Parts: sequence; structure tokens; C-alpha cells
Amino acid sequence: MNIRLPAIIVLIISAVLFALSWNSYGLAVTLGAFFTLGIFSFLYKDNPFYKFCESVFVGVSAGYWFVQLYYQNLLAKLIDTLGTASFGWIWIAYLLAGIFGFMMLMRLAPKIGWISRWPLAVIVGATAGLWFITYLQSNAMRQLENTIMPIQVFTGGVLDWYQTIGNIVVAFGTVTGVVYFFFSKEHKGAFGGAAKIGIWFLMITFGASFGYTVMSRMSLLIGRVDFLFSDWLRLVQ
Amino acid sequence: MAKGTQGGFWQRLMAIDRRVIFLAVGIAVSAPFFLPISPKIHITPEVESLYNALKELPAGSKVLFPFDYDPPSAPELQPMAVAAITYCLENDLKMVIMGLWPQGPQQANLALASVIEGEVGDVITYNGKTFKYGIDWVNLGFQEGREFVIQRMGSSFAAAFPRDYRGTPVDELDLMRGVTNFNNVDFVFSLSSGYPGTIEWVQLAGDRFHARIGAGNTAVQAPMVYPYYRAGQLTGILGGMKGAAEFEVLVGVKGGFGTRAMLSQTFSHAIIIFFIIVGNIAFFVGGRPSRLKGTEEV
Amino acid sequence: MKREIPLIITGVVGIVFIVQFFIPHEPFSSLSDIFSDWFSIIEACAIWLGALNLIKLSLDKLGKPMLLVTSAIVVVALIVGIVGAPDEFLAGRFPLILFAVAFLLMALGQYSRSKMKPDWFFALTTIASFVIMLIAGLAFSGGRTFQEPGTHYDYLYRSVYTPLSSTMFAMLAFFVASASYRAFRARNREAAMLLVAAFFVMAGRVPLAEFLGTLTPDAFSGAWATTGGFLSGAADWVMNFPNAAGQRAIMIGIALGIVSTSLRIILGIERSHIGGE
Amino acid sequence: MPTPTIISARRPTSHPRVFTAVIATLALIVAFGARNVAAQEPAEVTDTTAIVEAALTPPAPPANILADDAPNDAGGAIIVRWDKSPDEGAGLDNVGAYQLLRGRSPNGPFDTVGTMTAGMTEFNDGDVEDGIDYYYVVEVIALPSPDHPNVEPPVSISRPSQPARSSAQWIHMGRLNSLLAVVILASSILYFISKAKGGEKLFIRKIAGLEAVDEAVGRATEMGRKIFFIPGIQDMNNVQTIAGVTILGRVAKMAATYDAKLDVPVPRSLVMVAARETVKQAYLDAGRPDAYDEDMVHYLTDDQFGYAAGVDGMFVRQKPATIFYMGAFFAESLILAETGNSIGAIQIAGTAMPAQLPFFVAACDYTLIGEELFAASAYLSREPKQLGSLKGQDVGKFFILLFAIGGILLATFGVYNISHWFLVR
Repeated sequence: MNIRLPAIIVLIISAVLFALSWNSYGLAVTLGAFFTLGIFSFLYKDNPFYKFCESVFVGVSAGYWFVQLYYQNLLAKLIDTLGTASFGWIWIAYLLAGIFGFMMLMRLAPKIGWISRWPLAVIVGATAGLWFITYLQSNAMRQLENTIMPIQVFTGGVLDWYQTIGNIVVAFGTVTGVVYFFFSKEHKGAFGGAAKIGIWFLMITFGASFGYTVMSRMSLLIGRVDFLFSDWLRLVQ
Repeated sequence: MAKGTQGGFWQRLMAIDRRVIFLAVGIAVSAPFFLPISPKIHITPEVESLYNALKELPAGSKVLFPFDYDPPSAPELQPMAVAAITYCLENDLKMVIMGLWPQGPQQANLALASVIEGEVGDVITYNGKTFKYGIDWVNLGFQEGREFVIQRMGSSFAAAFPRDYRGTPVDELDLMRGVTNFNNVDFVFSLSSGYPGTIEWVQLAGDRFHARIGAGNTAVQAPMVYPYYRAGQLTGILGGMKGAAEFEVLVGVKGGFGTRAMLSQTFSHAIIIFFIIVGNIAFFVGGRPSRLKGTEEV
Repeated sequence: MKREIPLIITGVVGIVFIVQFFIPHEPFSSLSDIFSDWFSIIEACAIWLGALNLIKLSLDKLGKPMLLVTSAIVVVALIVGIVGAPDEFLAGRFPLILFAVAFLLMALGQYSRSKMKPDWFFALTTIASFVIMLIAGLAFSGGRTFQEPGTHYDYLYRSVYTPLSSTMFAMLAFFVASASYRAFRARNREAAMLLVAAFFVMAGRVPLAEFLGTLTPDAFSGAWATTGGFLSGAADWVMNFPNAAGQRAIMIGIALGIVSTSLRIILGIERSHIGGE
Repeated sequence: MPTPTIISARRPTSHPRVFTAVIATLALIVAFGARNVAAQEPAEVTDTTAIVEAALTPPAPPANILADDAPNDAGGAIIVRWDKSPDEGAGLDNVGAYQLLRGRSPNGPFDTVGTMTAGMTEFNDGDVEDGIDYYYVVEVIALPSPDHPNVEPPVSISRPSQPARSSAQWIHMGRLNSLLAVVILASSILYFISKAKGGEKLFIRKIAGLEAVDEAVGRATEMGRKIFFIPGIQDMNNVQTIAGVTILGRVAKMAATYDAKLDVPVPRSLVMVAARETVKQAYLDAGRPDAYDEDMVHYLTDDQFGYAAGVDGMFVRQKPATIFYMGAFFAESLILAETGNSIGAIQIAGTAMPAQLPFFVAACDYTLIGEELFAASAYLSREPKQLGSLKGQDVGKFFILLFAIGGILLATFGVYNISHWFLVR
């Protein structure tokens, strides 16, 4: 009983709050608050209320995507084109796209599920082809192009120490970082030393990444707290 | 027990129920909403550089807005979107809104609604000026296909987006008549929270089709796009809520969410730093917990 | 047949995207446009597949009698939707009929092996919320203008989808805090460097020192302002120089990894995506 | 004979036509001016004459309209450039916008192609047919006058351009450097794959995390506790998952040898199928097919947080001695690694997701960073295709290091800046 009583009190208070907010601010905000608190209740412990909210989330988001993809993609792009374009190569190409799409859905039927490998092959092949080029261009050649530059920077005829030291750090860090990812040579001697410095640079990078991730996650929470205080309870403006 | 009482204290401190930690975070984030302090916001060079790139655009320029995020990332990206839309309306830049995420165009409507006076309709008013849908702004909606949509837009916007978000054929929209591909838009303002997002816009729209790009990102993504900024593939970066707050200050949005939330953000960082320091003191003073024990409370 | 055709498709499509980059002439530019459109449409179907799979798995958890009742209710709801859908057949009735057929086929397929599982209730809520969203979007939100502000679809997006998805992610803030308290240790030199860099970024990217300055007597506020400037400058420096260098090294490594994997996939050396050798 | 005729026919005719165009332009200017003046209330004309004149006089038309085929494309595009109007930023300073018009003959009729803001001097017309001559004129529109909101801003029109026709090119000239890079990389990868297939031993350096695998598996046996293996949350079409499953094979073999209990919860049904095959094979290879149990690999759920919560619960209840994370991870990495750390398990992680690496580095005992994950799977599996491509990638890295170090030195000492060699258009 000791454990149940606080739970019952919390439930009653929430019910009163929801009823009040429905009455004064409308259903939309109340629903929002209900689901927000429902998910947060997991922080105390796993409970049926949370599981209910989670299952609603799964269903609603699947339904959301289903509708979006129908109107924006399958209807606007595939069906409308088939309906309006005159018969020709383009029309046949779109018909094939429709057939491939249908083959994808065949995965639901275990016996002919293997046919879904055909559209999957289009997806995998297209991704491989496009990524082959874009990563080579943007992530290798463009970065190399920008790494190669004079180390010293002059601003108004005077050596700019901040930028110059920065350039040394970037050049040094990029080179030693790439050395760390070299696999066909043992990390020994000068090469091993460079790799060691490379891993330090990677660690600083991960530190920066970590700091920014913390920032991001906290922002998400601030957004929810703002919803509860300003939109729902209207305690702050 | 050989470690003495001090070790015992630290060990006990480490074994604290994690709900206490959750509560501390909750308080740190909530309390600032009730404090009347607004900290000063320092403008970083990458935000300023994006703002300057926008300032170079003359009135009437076309800005493509890929809204590639969903509600969970809205606290970070929505303030950026609001500030960017405000800037466009104030400076008569034409907006072409689209999304590689289905939620994006809807978030764009929400952002637009919070900037203008009245409802989002065919004609909107802001600051006494009126703007017409199809002439001053369009919302092309969402299209599936991730980076392949960008690739397709490189040859034809109308092929990638046959209809806008409300089902109107794109060639019936005046604004889209002069826009065949990336050559006809003056700036791309990518707002993104993951894949597909800014990185794909840089790789395809920027490097392949030579569009000028600026980006607003969630903080998680920001460190990954810095090399693109350094290499000149991006004109600037707004990183997370802090970037949003800086951009709000530059654009002159009054009482924007980014600025309002900065104190909560500050408190939350402080508490995380505090936790890391306490955890590490416990680690070094209290001794490393024996591996074989493996019975700590969760 | 089951292996060769996918391999050929993968190779042809991949090669077209590579060749088109170097040879802008026809037919490569048109082919890459067509394949981009295919990608778009197939991906859409793949996501439909995911949604249908979810329903199929949920039906599996209901048990036979419950499955029958649920199917009956869903079918009635779909009929109401089909009747109430907008006049343009393709913009409402057609997808609803398609889903109704798929649903009945799945229900029939699952019937014989369906067994009541402990979480049947949550499976039921999943199905119910999916169907509600579907009918609201396809039948009662005005067809093609379904996501205009004010439609039922938009209402559910704002009042149900948004809070649920946002809160789900916001929980990570709490887990980050708990992890930083209990797991982030300077257990060796590398981890120590990581934590120091993280400290400068976390402290320098928010006005932490400035805030502390407002709490202390005026005599110290100047010192805090200096600290704020220093922390912020340090964060700028870390982001622009060492971080950019490290990220660049990772990018170059990943780029080469992707190039070689893509090459193996296009040439058919790597086949795990079509079910192995 | 037709070819010279066309060329000769084109050049001379353009001069008289330009002449007519000039006259036509002048006439247009006069006509617009007259129309606008006529539309004015006389009272307004008299107030501030200078402003009215500036508002009613069109800016001078832009000169030097140059139209040419857009280079390196599939055809269908013409680039038009012009000199800005003398009245832009100087003179009357009243340029509002430019409008580009296109026609099939220098005399028109002309259709609007696009509108540009003041300051623009170039337009890419991507809506033309190959092999047809097009003539362009640029119309300059005056700024609307705030004092005369009802007056339509006056315009003036340039002379038409020389004819231009679009065509497609066979080779993109700005991308030859990239083509060379593709050839070098692809051939070295394929060369080393074939070499590895031929039985040649290719060296791979030691990877710290892998040395610890033996110890970690042994520890689980000593403690009589489980080993958990998490192959990421992505499907089999992700390379990282493939690498993870390869590593799983090796771990399973050790587990079979040491007689430790293995548990592999997976988030995708395809991964389950692949992982079961791999584990079964590993137990066979270790000579312990009797110890293999299909339920060692089991499906949980596709949902990201549902999966994380499920695995979390298993960690807490079963208190494994060792946990491996090998594959593609997202936000759930943190939840998993923190729980694993708190129950005192030895944790070895590997992923190429940059945003998740910090959590693994901080919370795990060993972490394979980025490419190390792929190297580890090549190292453990000794598959020729993996070994060979790793070696080929190293060739790429070697060239990158060579050019980076050499290029920086050359540029710093002012010898020559080679960075533009790597610019891909």
C-alpha cells in the first residue's frame, strides 16, 4: 500500500490538471502534455502508461509516413505521371518504377519475398554509384585541396600568428590523423609517433563532438520543458 | 574496507540512485525559465559569416530552404527557421521551401505562422507588407529519395517536385517558372538535423551543381560540418541552440526562443560539467571499482 | 535468376551514376535522371513496407478471437473512410482500398499462427493509432491539401506526433547526465584529452562565465568577463583547428572506405546485401 | 555548300538588325516615357520634377549581351552574360531588375525566360533545345518610385545577342583529375584483391581492441557469465553491420572454444538470419556444434529506443562479463554503453559513426575508431576481398599524404601551389 498511495495521488493530480487544461486551453495542448508526461514517466520507472504512449507513437509515426509518401511521392510522382504523360520512354520508365515498388512490397509474402532483391539492387547500386563519386569529390579531393596551402598567413602585411598557428595545427592534425588510419605498416618509430599524435587529434575531435552532443540533447529537453511551462501550464511567457 | 571511510563515501556517492541525477537535470533546466536574467551572447565568426552572405543578396533573390528536420530537433532548428524567414520577409527575398524529411515543410509552415500576422494563407502580411503564395514564396513539400532528390533537382526542380505541398502542379507557380535548376537560385539555406541533410547538400548541390550554401544544424551535426566550412564549401554554420541565439541577435528577432533558452542551456552545461568533475574525483580518490564485483546499482 | 539479375541491376545502375559524372552526354544524363526517380519511388514503397510489416507483427500478438474482432473493426473504419473520402478517386479512396486489401491479406496470413502475447494491448494501440492516422490523413483532410494548417492530419501531427517524438528524444538529456556522472572517466591519457576538449566546448559555447560574473561582486565581474572571453575563444579555437583537422582525417578515411566498398558492390565482389555468396 | 551559307548569312544580317533594334529600343523608351507621363496627374509632375524624371526615365539598357553554350553539360542550356546598365549604382541609379528574353530571331518575338535582381550579370537558361539558334535581349526595369506608386516602372531593352545554340559534351573537362583519381584507386584496390586471392599474405598492423578480445572472452568463462554482442541497429545493407557480423564470427568461435555463453540480441530480421549462419559456422569450426543453440541470436524489435530499452534490461538482469558493440550506432549508444559500464562489464566497441564515438571512447575499455572497424573485420576474417581493399585504400592514403605534405611545403616556401590540381568542377 505504501508504494501505491503516492502513485494514486500523482494520478489524481494529473487527471485534475488535464481536465482543467482541456477546459481552458483546448484538447490539442492537453493531449500534448499528456503524451509528454507519459513518456517522461519512464524516467521514474518503466510503467504501462509509458508503454501505451510508446505504442501510440509507433503507430502514429508509421501512419504519418504512409500518408505523406502516398500524396507527395506515389500520387504526385508516379500515378500522376502515368496518368498524364504520353506513351513513350518516360512513361515506360515510370511504369517500371511502379513495378519495382510493388516487388518491394512482395517481401511481406515469404514465398516470393526474394523478388524484393531486384528493387533492393536498384537502391544499393544507385547509392554505391552516387556515393563513390560524391565522397571522393567532397570528402577526399576537396579536403586535400584545402589542406594544401601556405602555412603562413599575412593580414595587412603583418604575420597573423593566430591563423598561422591554426594552419600548422590543421596541417599537422590532418596528416597525423591519416597516418593513424594507415593499416599496412606497423606503428613503430617516427611513423608510430605520428600515429600517436594523430590519435590525440581524434580524441580532441571526439571531445568537441561530445560537448556539442550534450548541447544538442539539453536543447531538446529545454524544448519540452518550455512546452510544459509556457504552452501548457502558462506559468511563463 | 582497507580504503577507509573516504573511499566508502565516494563509492556510496557513485552508487546513488540515478533518479536523483535525473531530478537534478530537470531542476537545472526548468529553474532558469523563472529567472529574470538574460546572459550576453557572443557572436561566433561562422554565424557572422552566414549572416554576411545573406546580406549580400539583393532584394528579390531566390533562397532555397531545405527543411530537413522533424519536431524532436525543433528546439534547435525552429528558432533558426523563424529568424531566417523573418530576414527574408524583411529584405524581400523570395523563399522556395522544400523538405527531404516529410516533417520539414510542416515545420516551415509553423515557423512562417509564428512570424507573420494572422494565419498562413494565399496572402500573408508581415510588417504591413503583403506576400503572395506562388510569387513571393512557395512550399514544394516533401519528396522521398534522400540525396537522389538533390541529384534530380540538379537537372530539373520540376521533375523532382512535380507538385507543391498542397498538390498544385509546380509549373503553375509563378516563382518556379524562372527556376529550372540550381543555377537559378541564389542561396541555399540548409536546416538539417541528420541524414539526409547539410552534408548531402554540400556534396551535391554545392560541389556538383555549384550552389552557395549556408547551414543551420543541430549541435550533434555541427562538428562534422566544420571541415566543410573551413574548406569554403559552406558560407557559414549555425550550430545548435547557441547558433540560433546568435543568429536571432544578428537578424534582430525580439524574444526569440534561442535567446530565451540560453540560460537553461548554460545551467544544463554547468550541471554536466559538475557531474563529470565529481565522477572523476570519485574515480581517482575513491579508487577504481573492482571489475569482478560487477554488482553496482543501476 | 535469384542472384544474377540483382547483381546485373546493381552494376548497371551504379556504373551509370559514375559514368554520368564524367560524361554529361546522353544517354547517361537521362538514365541517371530515370534511376533517381526510381530510387525515389522504390524508397517510398520500402517505407510503406516498413509500416505494413509493423501491422503484421502487431497482428501476430493478438490471438485468434482478438484478431477477428480487430479486423472487423478496422474494416468498418476503412469503409467509413472510403465513403467519406474526397471525390477525386486517386486522392483518397484508392490508397484506402489498397490498404484494406493488404490488411485483409495480412490478417488472413497471420490468423493460423496468431497467438496471444503478453503485450497484446500495446499491439492493439499501435494498430488503432496507425489506422486513425491513416483515415484522418487519407479520408478526412481534403485529399491533396492534406497538410494545410487546420486539417485533421495537421492536428494529429501537432498534438500527438510532435509531443511524442520530441519527448522520446528529449529523454536522452537525462541519460547524458547520468552517463557523464558514472561513465566518463579520465581512465587514460586519450580519454583525458577528450574530456578536456569537451570541457572547453561545453563551457565556451554558452555564456557560463558571464552568468557567474553577474552573481559575484562587481570587483570580480571583470575577471569573469575575461574568463568568458577566454573560454569562448578556446571553444572557437578547438572547433576551427584541432576539431577540423581530426574530422578531416576521419572524413578522408571514410571517403576511401566508401569508395572501395562501392566499387566492390558495383563489381559484384561484395554480395551480402542480396543474401551472400 | 550549306554550311558556309549559314555562317555568312548570320554575320552580315546582324548589323542592320542591330540597327533596327536600336531604333526600336529608342522608340520603346519614348513610347514608355510618353505613356507614363500621360498617366500622371499634371499636379504631381510639377512638384519635384527631378524625382519624377528619375522615376520615369528608364535606366540605360545593358550592353554586350553574350550568349554561349553552357560547357560540360548534357545540352539544353545556354549561359547569357551582360554588362550591367550604366545606371546601376551610378548615373540615375534606378535599376530595379533585369529580365531576360529569348527569341528565335533577332527581331523577336521574345519570351521572358527569367527575372534577375539588380547586380546580376549572368543567367543560365536551362530550357532550350539543342541545335536551334536563339537570340537574347535583356530588359532593364526601373525601380518603382515610392512617390508614384501607380506609375508602372519604365523599362528599356538591350540589343539582341549574337545567336547561340546549345549542345551536349562528351567529356566533362573540369573532372579529368577526378577520373585519374578513380582509375588509380580502383586499379590498386582490384590489384590487391586479386593478389590476396592468389594467396599472398598482406600485412595488417595490430589493432589495440582486438588484442583484448581473448582476455575478454576468457574472463567471461572464468566468471561464468555471458558475453553480449550488439551488431549495431542498422540492416544488412550497411557496411558497418556487415563488418560487425564478421567480427561476431570470430568472437563466437572463441566463445565456443572457451565454452563461454554468447547472447546476440538483434534489431532486424535480416541481421538475425545472417548472424545465425555466422555463429553456427563458428561453432562448427571450433568443433563444438553440440554447443550451438539457435536462440543465442534473437530478434528484439526494429524500434530504436525499444531495442535500447530491451537490451538495457538484459544487461541489468544478466550482468554479462563482457559486451561487444560492433556496427552502426545512433543515439542509443550512450544508453547501452553507460549501463554496460555501470554493471562492471569489460566493453569493446567499434563504429564508424563519428557522433557516437565519444560515448564509446569514454565508457568502454577499448574502441575501434572509424576505419579500424573495417580493418578489424578484414584482420579477423582474412577474406581476400576485405584485405585487398584495405590495402588499396592505403595506397589512396599514401598519395593523399604525399600530396598533402609535399603540397604544403611547396606552397609555404612559395615554390608552387598545387592545390588547384584537386579542384573538381
